[in-house]
This record gives sequence, structure tokens and C-alpha cells, in this order.
Amino acid sequence: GDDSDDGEATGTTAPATTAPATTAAAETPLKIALVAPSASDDLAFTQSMVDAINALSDPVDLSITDGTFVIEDAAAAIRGYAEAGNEIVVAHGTQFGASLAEIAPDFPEVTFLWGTSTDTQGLANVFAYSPDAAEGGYVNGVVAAAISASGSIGVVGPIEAGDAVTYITGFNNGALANGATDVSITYTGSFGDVALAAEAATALIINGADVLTGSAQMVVGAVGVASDEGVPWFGTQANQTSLDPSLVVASQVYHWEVILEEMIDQREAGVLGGEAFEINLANGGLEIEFNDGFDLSADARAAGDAAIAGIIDGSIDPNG
Amino acid sequence: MHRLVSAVIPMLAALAAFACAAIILLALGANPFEGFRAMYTGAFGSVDRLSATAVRAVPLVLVGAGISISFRASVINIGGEGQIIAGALLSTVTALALPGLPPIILIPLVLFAGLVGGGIWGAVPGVLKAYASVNEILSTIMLNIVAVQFMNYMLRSPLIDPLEIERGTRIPQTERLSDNAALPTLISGTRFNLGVPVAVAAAVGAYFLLWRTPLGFRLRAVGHSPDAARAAGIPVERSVVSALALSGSLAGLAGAILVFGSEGQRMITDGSSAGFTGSAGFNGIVAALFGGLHPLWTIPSAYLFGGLITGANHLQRVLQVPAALAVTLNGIVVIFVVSSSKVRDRIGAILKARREFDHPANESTSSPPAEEVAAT
Amino acid sequence: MATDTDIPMLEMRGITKRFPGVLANDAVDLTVRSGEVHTLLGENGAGKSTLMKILFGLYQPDEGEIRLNGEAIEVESPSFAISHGIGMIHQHFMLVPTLTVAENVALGTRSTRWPLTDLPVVSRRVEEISEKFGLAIDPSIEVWKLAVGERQRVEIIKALYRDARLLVLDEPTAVLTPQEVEEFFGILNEMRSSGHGLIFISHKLREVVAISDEITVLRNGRVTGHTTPAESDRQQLATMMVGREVSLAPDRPEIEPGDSRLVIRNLVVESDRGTTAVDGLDLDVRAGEIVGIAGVSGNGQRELAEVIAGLRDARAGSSVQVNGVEVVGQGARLSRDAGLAYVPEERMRDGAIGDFTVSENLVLVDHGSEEFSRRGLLRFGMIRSHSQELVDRFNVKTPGLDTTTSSLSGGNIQKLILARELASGPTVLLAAQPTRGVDIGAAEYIHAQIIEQRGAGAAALVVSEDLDELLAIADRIAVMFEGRIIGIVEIEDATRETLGLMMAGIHEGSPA
Amino acid sequence: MSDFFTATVLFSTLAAGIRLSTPFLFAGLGEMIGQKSGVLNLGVEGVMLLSAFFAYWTALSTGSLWLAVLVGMLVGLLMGVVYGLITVVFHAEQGISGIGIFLFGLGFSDLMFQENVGTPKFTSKLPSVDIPLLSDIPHVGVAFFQHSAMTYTAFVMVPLVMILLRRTTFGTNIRAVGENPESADSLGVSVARMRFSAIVIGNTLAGVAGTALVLELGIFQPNLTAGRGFIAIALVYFGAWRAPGVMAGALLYGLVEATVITWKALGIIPRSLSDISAMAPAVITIGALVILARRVKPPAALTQPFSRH
Ligand SMILES: Nc1ncnc2c1ncn2[C@@H]1O[C@H](COP(=O)(O)OP(=O)(O)OP(=O)(O)O)[C@@H](O)[C@H]1O
Ligand SMILES: Nc1ncnc2c1ncn2[C@@H]1O[C@H](COP(=O)(O)OP(=O)(O)OP(=O)(O)O)[C@@H](O)[C@H]1O
Ligand SMILES: [Mg+2]
Ligand SMILES: [Mg+2]
Repeated sequence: GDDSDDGEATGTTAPATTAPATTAAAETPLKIALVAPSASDDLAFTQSMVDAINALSDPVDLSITDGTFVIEDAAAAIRGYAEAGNEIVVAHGTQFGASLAEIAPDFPEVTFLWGTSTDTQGLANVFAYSPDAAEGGYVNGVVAAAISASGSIGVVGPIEAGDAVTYITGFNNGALANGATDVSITYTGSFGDVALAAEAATALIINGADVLTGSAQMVVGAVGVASDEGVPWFGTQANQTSLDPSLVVASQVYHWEVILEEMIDQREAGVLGGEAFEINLANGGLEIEFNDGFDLSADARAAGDAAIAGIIDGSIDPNG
Repeated sequence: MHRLVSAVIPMLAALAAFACAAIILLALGANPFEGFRAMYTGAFGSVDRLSATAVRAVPLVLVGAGISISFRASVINIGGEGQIIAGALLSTVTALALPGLPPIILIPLVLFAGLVGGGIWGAVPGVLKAYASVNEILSTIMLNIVAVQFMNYMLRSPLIDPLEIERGTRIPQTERLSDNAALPTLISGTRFNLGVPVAVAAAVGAYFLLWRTPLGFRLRAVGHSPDAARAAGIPVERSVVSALALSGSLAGLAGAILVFGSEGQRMITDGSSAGFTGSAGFNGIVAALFGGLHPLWTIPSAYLFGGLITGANHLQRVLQVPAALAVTLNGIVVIFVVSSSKVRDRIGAILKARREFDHPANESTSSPPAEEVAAT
Repeated sequence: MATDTDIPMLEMRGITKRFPGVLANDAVDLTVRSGEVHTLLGENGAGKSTLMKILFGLYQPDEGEIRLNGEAIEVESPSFAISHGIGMIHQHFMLVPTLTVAENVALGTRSTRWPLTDLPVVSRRVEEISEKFGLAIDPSIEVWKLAVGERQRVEIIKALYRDARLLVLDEPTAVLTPQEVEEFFGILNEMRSSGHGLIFISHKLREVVAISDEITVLRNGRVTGHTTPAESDRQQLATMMVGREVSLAPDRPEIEPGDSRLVIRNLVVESDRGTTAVDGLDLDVRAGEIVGIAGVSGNGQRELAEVIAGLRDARAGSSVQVNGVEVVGQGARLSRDAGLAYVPEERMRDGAIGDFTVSENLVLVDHGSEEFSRRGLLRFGMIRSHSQELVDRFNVKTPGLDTTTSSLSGGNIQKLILARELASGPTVLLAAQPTRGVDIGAAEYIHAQIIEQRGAGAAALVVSEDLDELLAIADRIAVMFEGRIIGIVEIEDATRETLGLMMAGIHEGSPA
Repeated sequence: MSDFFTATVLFSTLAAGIRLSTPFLFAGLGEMIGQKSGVLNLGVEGVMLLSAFFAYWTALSTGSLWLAVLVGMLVGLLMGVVYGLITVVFHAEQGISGIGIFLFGLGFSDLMFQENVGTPKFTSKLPSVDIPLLSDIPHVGVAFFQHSAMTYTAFVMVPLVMILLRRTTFGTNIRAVGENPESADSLGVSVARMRFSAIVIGNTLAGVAGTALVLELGIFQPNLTAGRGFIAIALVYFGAWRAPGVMAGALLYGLVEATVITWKALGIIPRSLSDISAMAPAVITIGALVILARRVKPPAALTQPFSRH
């Protein structure tokens, strides 16, 4: 897994200029543009994609528009990048899909990547991508149950929708499968309210939770409380170990590069889209990164590894 | 002289704003001149960009025109965000319920639903103010919060696209709404859609309402002096409700246009209000006040402000500076320009006063200032 | 009296001040000596307040010179004026209603316990001043709770507290009852004999004659004459001001009154403070008669007027009928639709909208009528011609129809309101203090208009604290005391003395 | 056993409510002082964000919480000077300039964060200061006497602000210029100076609010305040321009927020109602005002620029 290197966020490229929108020759770097809702070093969803593109084996020329939480602005950026001659434009946000459906047909030469999504909306130049976040959630849940003394585990989510639900569903199933008695799931009602996330974590701990997890940007508030109270934390979307090197047990990390490589290959072979990809434990796109700084018992680790193996071989259904 | 002053001061303010922006750009390692060029190109550089800016200005025009109505009635409406959402939700529900109607009926219908939804959401603080003495600044701010949560609930639960449940992706968005409700594009190859003329017409309507109709007369009377209005037999409470309802309905219309003029043709939430509204509920206040609370001036004012937003976004894309810069620049421009506009007004007023004295504008009936002297 | 009579306390020379479209002061000279009450007399809009605001540093003159005790000064701000011993009591009170009397008085002065306030110390001095000049007031009460006359006292105390030697009093008596005016003149005499210089502005000639040592007359921004009470009587003063003969007693033809148009039965009304302001009042006003309501302010007149106008609710069981329509608690629209015209007491607050134009204010009540709006649109042509007609007819001095109303002089705003209310041809006219602050010429005109309405068959109820006014125009005068009508006097039997006694609650054979 | 459990939850909810109220209280008192002088400041949210970021950055780079608090205050003060210049000296429209400050604060704090910090990291947080003896009282101690110094300060500010406004000449002048600036001016009170000072004090308190929020959490994120500045403005209206009223509003809002989040965690509020219940603080605040039915007028000169002829 790769560690987050902060500071190296934006400005990796020169201004995008007009260029022929045809397939790149082998030596010129591939022109990729990324449009994302949160900051590129958010330790979460957006950073996972930035890291993945930078980890590609081919040389790339990457432009980023991040922090575009206004959907209309994102749509303008997607269109703008397509016009500016990028070969691949990544619309890194479920909410951008509707706009993409309008834009993609106007630029048949450009490949659009859209995630997280499980279908391409029938567009020939769109690749969809999604994580099976339930898988990592399940593994985290199994390990969390293993280290919970009380059997009571707390979860802090934003609003009950999208990726967060998938992860939390998997987590819940994993924890219950491994003997947790009570998984309390709290949706704060906001992606951004750190203080509320902190109070949610506090309430969960007072209510008896001795292990916590959560999804979305505002969970740093919950991590802070977990950290104060000495409660272990499970992360998702990116490696959150840096937030508390002694209490973060494991993080589900997205390695999009696994499927990005595949999509680029297809494009080079003349297929500009039309397929949905998924990262999961089996294809290595999802990885559970354990934190060596946390003193995890061998049993718990073994339970986690068993869950990973079970999911990969199909004997465990994290959604079931 | 006075024309010179009023031209020079905003230019100085603009220069100061540009200087601030330049410093920040330099600090970010970007070339300021390229930056400004990118902003200009992004906002006004081509027919396409001009159209994009117009589309971006639509909610600002509408919210701004509505704000002009309510502020003229002395009602401070900070609830634009919530009213946009309410209008969008009701128009979305309408389109979901009657997808098969022909466009000629369905488009006006969804726009009307937007007006109604926003109007209701505006009338609530109006009623609270008029009949329960709840200050509207408090209630509109609070109702914004309520609207966001309500939108999140509606879009993740009753209105969610059934496919999202089926696939397990659970994205909080509606299904693709009827194409019969989509606002037609008026300049092909651009984003310029029916929403733009609708917004302009609504602003003109707001102007007529305020200055040409008895209702507008009453609203302005109540705005200037509720006591005198009441004594003259004008129903003050009802006027307050009307002002907020009208203001809200224009914001609600903006909400409908945001949905049916969007590329996506569905309503979707990212959990915040700004994600859907682009903060038009607040920026519309700026557009309105900047336009002197005059619905017609709100149109150019909103267009410039829209240009600031599209331009700054383009700047970010071209120079690869963080998106937060765009918001920062908006703030800086607003601060500098608003500071200068009042200074200009004051100097202008003083100079004008002198000139008007020398050449009285409209003399009338009674004794001109200096007449015959009747000594005793 | 004062010793340095050869060096005047104040000399203003060649003061000129322009406003957009108006030359408010045109080379005005004014000389005031210590120990003298110097009256400024002039029509509404003559420029009296403007001159005084210049003296107090609120406006800067365009030309001219001010000398205080022989020394040229430039009054750049009110604090400069205050520090030079100039005090001003403004035509519109300059008080902070939410602060207490002591806080208002102490505002802007040094505190002995800085940074804390020293209200006990201030209160003590306020009491000293009160005692010396006979200005009873409770220093700890918030100003909004005070009656108008009491607020006036606070204004005077404010000036005295700052050791003002030269005191400007801009229409201080406009809002005072006759009794209060008596007391007030006592205070002025006290100050005069202690060597203060006083500049007094009033439209009430009886007062001017009673108190002045010197009189300067202004017209259209210019000084048009000097005189003293000894040289000129009321009639002559009026002529100097207006430039023509003014009749102080209007013609009032005999008319046989008709049916009752305004019928009030068992009216019980609460004041804002929750006390009973009107306490079981019955009254009839018939077509073709003018009934005056006299009384010391605070005896329920305001509440009575507001209930009739539909602006205040009354207790259950009360009845007010305008042309047979029950109007209690139904809102102003209904009262007006029933045929009422209403000239409110607080004209700046209730009568006109300062930020509206003259013509907008002239159609404030009727803008929705068929005449001025059709198919949902205002008819500007009609509105303009109507406004122009009223401005001409009522001689409202304004630069134009589109002039902002607040820039008119007080008297002209009053004329504008009357023009609007009388133009509608009301069957019942309710006028509260219709000529308060209005110059003689205008008052004459207003009285004539009210009498004309009476002639046209209107029932008029005029609430006024000015007995001269009521004696001049009313057919009957009802005196209000503690929320009731303690007696009604036919005009033939009414004298200042009997009315004064009744206003104090004393009435032969009165059960009260 | 279950009684004990309930009491624990109850009092910890109280504690959470008080914590959540703290930023509201600081910002609300600050806004109130400004409004008392006749100046509406819609930029509170922006000032809170700027102070929060710079306090956080200071704590991160120096490790000193004291310095962080100081920087947070200074940033608020500086923004007060800027806002004072804009509104009092240049007579700018208060509504727009406030929104300008909000936008600037929102963008610039985000920009600075991305440029200088990037990946979120924790700083040390404000330590809990346990009041001797009192903090040992079962339950009550947790609820009221184990908070950060910032929280205690916020509540101590309430009587201090009351004294400032009611008992000092400065406060009397502030109230006078907000109510009737012509009158204050005619008595030689400088309207401009009073308003400028009130704005500076108000913005400094907004800065402290942002600082309290960020140091309580130990971490910054773009838009950390999540609308709290606007709620603080609303609470001034709730409190009818009185310090205890603002406190009541802050506590009400904070306590309802805390209760909702706790009940969600306890499963008392079903997950399906999570967003509906998140409306509760807003709805209850409005409802409380309806029931109180107060008819208090804002300072008469609020939002009106003052200038002499
Ligand atoms: N001249 C007026 N002055 C004060 N209030 C009025 C006036 N005319 C109407 N109103 C009040 O305004 C409300 C609406 O009046 P009305 O029904 O006449 O409006 P409308 O016909 O819809 O519009 P318009 O007045 O523009 O023709 C009514 O409650 C009425 O009491
Ligand atoms: N602030 C102002 N702006 C414009 N015009 C003004 C202003 N103040 C006064 N005026 C005009 O100057 C003239 C003189 O007004 P001023 O108030 O001095 O009259 P006045 O003699 O005090 O009258 P009144 O007896 O009605 O109080 C009037 O025509 C008035 O309309
Ligand atoms: Mg005057
Ligand atoms: Mg009508």
C-alpha cells in the first residue's frame, strides 16, 4: 500500500492546452483530467483516485479540479476538460453521472470514467467503476468484533446513502458474524459537520461501544474522540493510520490503479468505454491495510485474514 | 466631474481586488496575468462561455429579484437556499407524477410547481413573522436547515431512483425525470436554455410588481413604514406574508430551473444545500443588493457575479490552483466593490446636490427657493 | 440683567445654506444677547430649524459667520457646540427611547467612575436641576415610558446638565398642554434671569407674545423683519410672517346638525401599558358638526382616536359605529371603507411615509381605487394629476411631486396629510392635533378646510390640546379626563377658564 | 443499574449540549454586541473559519494552545478591523459586505489549509479543566464541571457582556448609537468610533468561537463550522438582544443537537428518521419563539449607516 504524501496535491501539470483528441502515441504522456468533489488530499475518496492515477505505470499528464461540491460547476469542469483535449476525464463522484450522460455523447473521442457507479448508463465512451466497499467493511467488522470486549461497536455515518451505506452494511454483517452483540449505527445527517461526528462518537462510547468505525470526511471528529478515549478505530477509503498511529487498527484502501490500467489498455485497443469495473479484494483493488503500530492479537488478525479469504473464494457474502 | 469620480472609484476598487487576487495567485505559484485572462475567457470568452455564465446567473437573477421584493418590504429573507430546494422538490415531484404530459404543458407546470414550492417555503417565515412575531432572519436561517434535511430524506428515501436500491448503490437521486419537462436549449451547442429568458422575464415581472402595481405599492409602503401603512388601511401582516411568499416563489422557480435545466435532468443531493444550489440563496442577496434592490439592475449584477463564478472555475482548471481560490476571489471582489460603491454614491450624491441646486431638476407649483422679499 | 450687553452672546452673520432645489437660509443675520428670549418666527419651511442646526453643528453653512461672545467660531460638530455652552432642544426629540432618563442625560459626558457609569451621581444632579428649574422627573425610568411633556423636560435637563448658556428651543411647546406650557415658561423665566440666552421657535403667537424679548421673522430663508411684543400684536406678527392678512378666527357659518355619523357606546380601551385608558366612553358626532376633544394628554385621547381609526382593539362590549358600520377591532381598512378620514397625531410616524415621494403619499390610502389602478396596474397619469391638484390646492411647498417627503418641512408634511385625507370627501373626519407644528397661515387654511367639510355634511371629531384651536372651530367641546368625557360644553358657553378647570378634573356637579 | 445508565446518558448529553453551545455562545454574544451598535454582521461564519484555521495551524506548528488561542483572537480582531473599515468608514451595505466576508473566510481558510496542511492531522486539544470538588459530584460533575477553559469562559462572558452593555459608559454609548445615532451624535458621542469598537469586539468573539470549535476537536477541515456562524446570528434574534437570551438560545440549540445525536446513537431515534430528526434543533428553536411570543424590536438603527449632512 502507499502512504499519503501530503502537500503533493495539486498543480502537478502545466496548463491544459488544446491538443488533438486522438489516442496518444506511446511516448507522450496520457492526458488525464480528474474532477472530484472533495480535496485531493482528503485522506478519503478523492485522494484514493489521485494516488491511483499517480501510481499508474504509464506516464500521465494529470489535471485536477477538486473541491467542486457544486454539481453544476463539476459538469462545467468535465465539459471543459473534454474540450481541452484530455483523453481521459474522470468524473469522480456518483453525483456527476447525470451530467455525464449529457456530456459524454458530445465527445465521442474522449473516454470518461465515472464512479462510483455500477453501470455505464449505456454510454459507449464511459467506463464505470465502483468499489465493493461492503467487502472491506465486512473484514473490518470481523476484526472489530474480535477485539471488542463488550461486543458493542459504534458506527458514525454521514447520511444514509451511497458508498457509506455499502461499507456500513458490510461492516455490520461482518461484526455480527463474528460475535458482536450490538452494532450501533448513527448517521449524523451531514458530510461536513465534524463536531456532530465527534459528539456521535462520544455518545456511542458512553453507550458502551469499545470499537468505532465510520465513513465520510467528517469522521475525523469521531477519530479524535476515539483517540482521546483509547477506543480502536477502523478506517475506509484511504489509510487513516496517520490520524492516530496507535489506535487505527486497519483501513480499507482503494487501489483504483488496478482497474485504471485495464481501462487504459482497452482504450488503447480502441474500446473507449461501455464496461463497468469493480475493485474488490479478489482483484487487489481493495486492500485491508493493517497498522503495525496497533497491537492486534494474532487471533483477530487471523479472523480478518480468514474473512478476506472467504470473500475472495466466494464462501462469504459480505452483503448477506 | 461627478461622472469621472463615479467611474474612477469602482475602477480603483476593482484594481485593488485584482491586486489582492494577484498576490494570492503569485503565492500559489501561478502567473496572475494568465489567471485573469483565464477568468475572462472562462466567463465571457466565447458564445459557449457567455451562455454558461448566463445559465449560472439564472438562480442569482431569480433569487435576487425575489430578495428585492422582500427587502423592499423590509423583510430580510436569508432563506433562499431552503426556498430553492423546496421549489426544486415540488417541481420534481410534479414531473415524477405526470411524466407523460406534453412539454408545452409539462414545462410550464413544473416551473409553476417550483414557484408554488418556494412560495410555500417563503410564506412559512412570513406567517411566523406576521402572526407570531418570529423574526424572519432567525426563521429563514432555521428553515434552510430544515429544507436540506428534508431534501436529503426525500432523495434517499421516498423519491430515490428505484434502480439505486436495486443495484445497492443507494445514490440519493431521483430517476431521470421526464424529458418532456426538460427546458429546451435555445442556442444549440451551448447550455443556454429556456431558464435564462424565464429568469429575465421574472425579474422584469418583479420590477413591474414593485413599481407598477398596487400590491407592490403596498409592499414598499409597509417596507418603509408599517405604522403609516397600517394607518392608511394597508394590511401590514398580509403584505409581509406576500413579500416573503413572492420572494420565496422566485427562489423556488430557480430551484425548478436548476433541476430541469441541468445536464442531468434529475434532482440529486450531496448532503449539503450548496451542492445543489451553488449557494445561490446567499449569492442572490449579493446580486440583489449590488443591483440596488432593483430587480432590473439585478440582471446585469447577477450576470457579472455569475461570470465571476464561471471565470474563477475556469481559472482553477487552467492554472490548476485549488478550487477554494474561486470562492476566495468571490469574497474579495464582493468586499472591494461593495465598499467602493457606497463611497462613489456618497461623493456622487454630494456633487449631484451641488449641480441640482444650480439647475433644479423639476421645479413645480409653489414658491421657488429665493423669491421676492417683503421687508417690514 | 446681564452685564456685557454690548458684546452679544451670539451673532450669526450672512448664513446661507442650500439643499437640493431649496435655498433654506439666505444670508441670515441673527443676534442674541444673554438674558434674552429671542423668538424666531416664520412659516413652515422658512428655514428656522436649518439655521439652528447650523448653530448646533449638525449642518455646515455654505456661507456665513458665527460669533459666540464676540469670538468667531466654526461649529464643526454638536460636541463642539456643547463644549462651547450651546444646547439645543430639537423639534423632533433626540432621545434614545431604550435608555433611562439618567443614561440619556449622561450620554457623551465624562463619568466620574469611568469606565463604569455613575448613574447615582447623574441622578442626583438631575434632581438638583429639576428642583432649581421645576422640572419633575424620575431619572431611573426608561424614556419610552414617558409622556411627551416629560420627554421635553428630559431634553431641557440634558442641555442644562451640560451647562448650556445659549439654549435653542425648536418648537418646544408644540407637544405641550397649556398647563405644561405655563410650567415651561416658568422654567424659561428662571433661565432668563440666570443669564441664559434663549432662542425660541413657536408657531403659537399667544406664546410668542407672552415670552419673547426680541422677535426675528424669517420667510423663504431670509430675514424679513425684527420686532418686539411691545411693538407688534398677534395679528401684526401673523401678517409679518405670512406676508398677508391672516384671520385668526375663521368664519363658521351656522349649520343645523344632521344624524349621528359617529356613534361611540361604552368604549373601554387598554393602553399599551395595560392600564385602562378609555373607561366607558359614550359620544355622538352628527353630520355637519365639529366636536372638539380637549384634555391633558394621557387621558385616553390617543387610544380613543386609534380605536375609531381601526388601529387598536377595544374591550368586548365596546361599540364604535362609523355611518352605522361597527368598526371596533376590524382594522383600519374597514373604518376607512365606512367613510372615515384620519389625520393621525404622530404624523411622521403614522401619517406619511418619509421615504415615499409626495405623490405616493398623496395616494397612500386610495392607490387601489378604480381611479388610480386598473387591471392590476397603477395609473400614473391619474396619480400625478391628482397629486398636482392637491399640492396646488393645499399649497404644499415642495420642489416637485417626486420629492422625497421627509425633506419637506414639518408643516408641509402636515398639509400633505390633510390634503390626502380631506380630498377623499369623508363623511366622518377624525383629526388628532391637526395643526400641531403648523404655521399660522397653514393652520388658518386647515381650519377652513375642516369647516368646509362640516359644511359639506361631514361629522368631524378634532382632538387637540390647543384650546384656541378648539374654541375657534368646534361646535361642541368634550373634555376628557381619566378616560371619560367629564363634560361637553356648547361653544357659546366655552371659555378657556371653564375648560381648563374641567381638564383638571374639576366640574360643577360632576360625580367624578 | 438501568437507572444509573439513564442518568449517565442524561448527564453526558447535557455535557455534550454545553460543548456544542460554546461556539454559538461566543459568536452569538459577539454578533449581539455588533447589532446593539447598529451593525449587522453576516460574516460571522467566515470569521469563525479563518480564526479556526489559523488557530489550528498555530497549534499544529508550535504545539502551543495558548498561542493558538491568541492567534485565533487576533485573526478575529483583524477581521473586525476590516469589517469596521468597510461598513463604518466606507459606509458599505452591511448585508453584502457580510456575505463577502463569509465567502472570503470560507474560501481563504480552505485555500490556506490545502496549501499549508493538506492532509488533516490532529493537534493537541483543549484540556478539560475539572473544577475541584464540584467535578467530583456524580453525574453533575460530568455535565457541568469537566469542560475546557473555553467553555467556562463562554458562560462567564454572559454576565461580563451584560455589565459591559448595561453598566459602562462604553456600553451605554453602544446602545445609544444602535438605537438613535442622531441623538448620540448630537451629544458628541462618535457613532463611527462606537460602531467600530463594537464590530471589533464582536468579530474577536466570533474568532474565539471558531478557535473554541477547532481546539475542542483538535482538527481542521474546510468548512469546519458547517453553518454554525449563521445559526449564531439567528440566536441573537432568539435572545432578543440580551446576553442571557442568547445564552438560552445557544443552550437550547446545542442541547437539542446533543439530544438528537445521543438518541440516534442509543437507537431511540430509528435510523430511517435520521435526517428528519436532524431538523429538530431548527424546528424547536422556531417553536420556542412562537410559544414565547416575544415582541422585541431590533435596535432601531440596525443596518443603517450613519452620516451627518
Ligand atoms: N387602497 C388600498 N389600500 C390599502 N389596502 C388595500 C387597498 N386596496 C386593497 N387593499 C387590500 O389589499 C388586499 C388585496 O386587495 P385587492 O383584492 O384589491 O387586490 P388585487 O385586486 O388582487 O390587486 P390590485 O389591488 O393590484 O388590483 C385586500 O386585502 C385589501 O384589503
Ligand atoms: N435635510 C434636508 N434636505 C433637504 N431639504 C431640507 C432638509 N432640511 C430642510 N430642508 C428644506 O429646507 C427648508 C427649510 O426647512 P426647515 O426645516 O429649516 O424649516 P422650518 O422653518 O424649521 O419649518 P417648520 O416650521 O415646518 O419646522 C425647507 O424647504 C425644507 O424642505
Ligand atoms: Mg422646523
Ligand atoms: Mg384591486
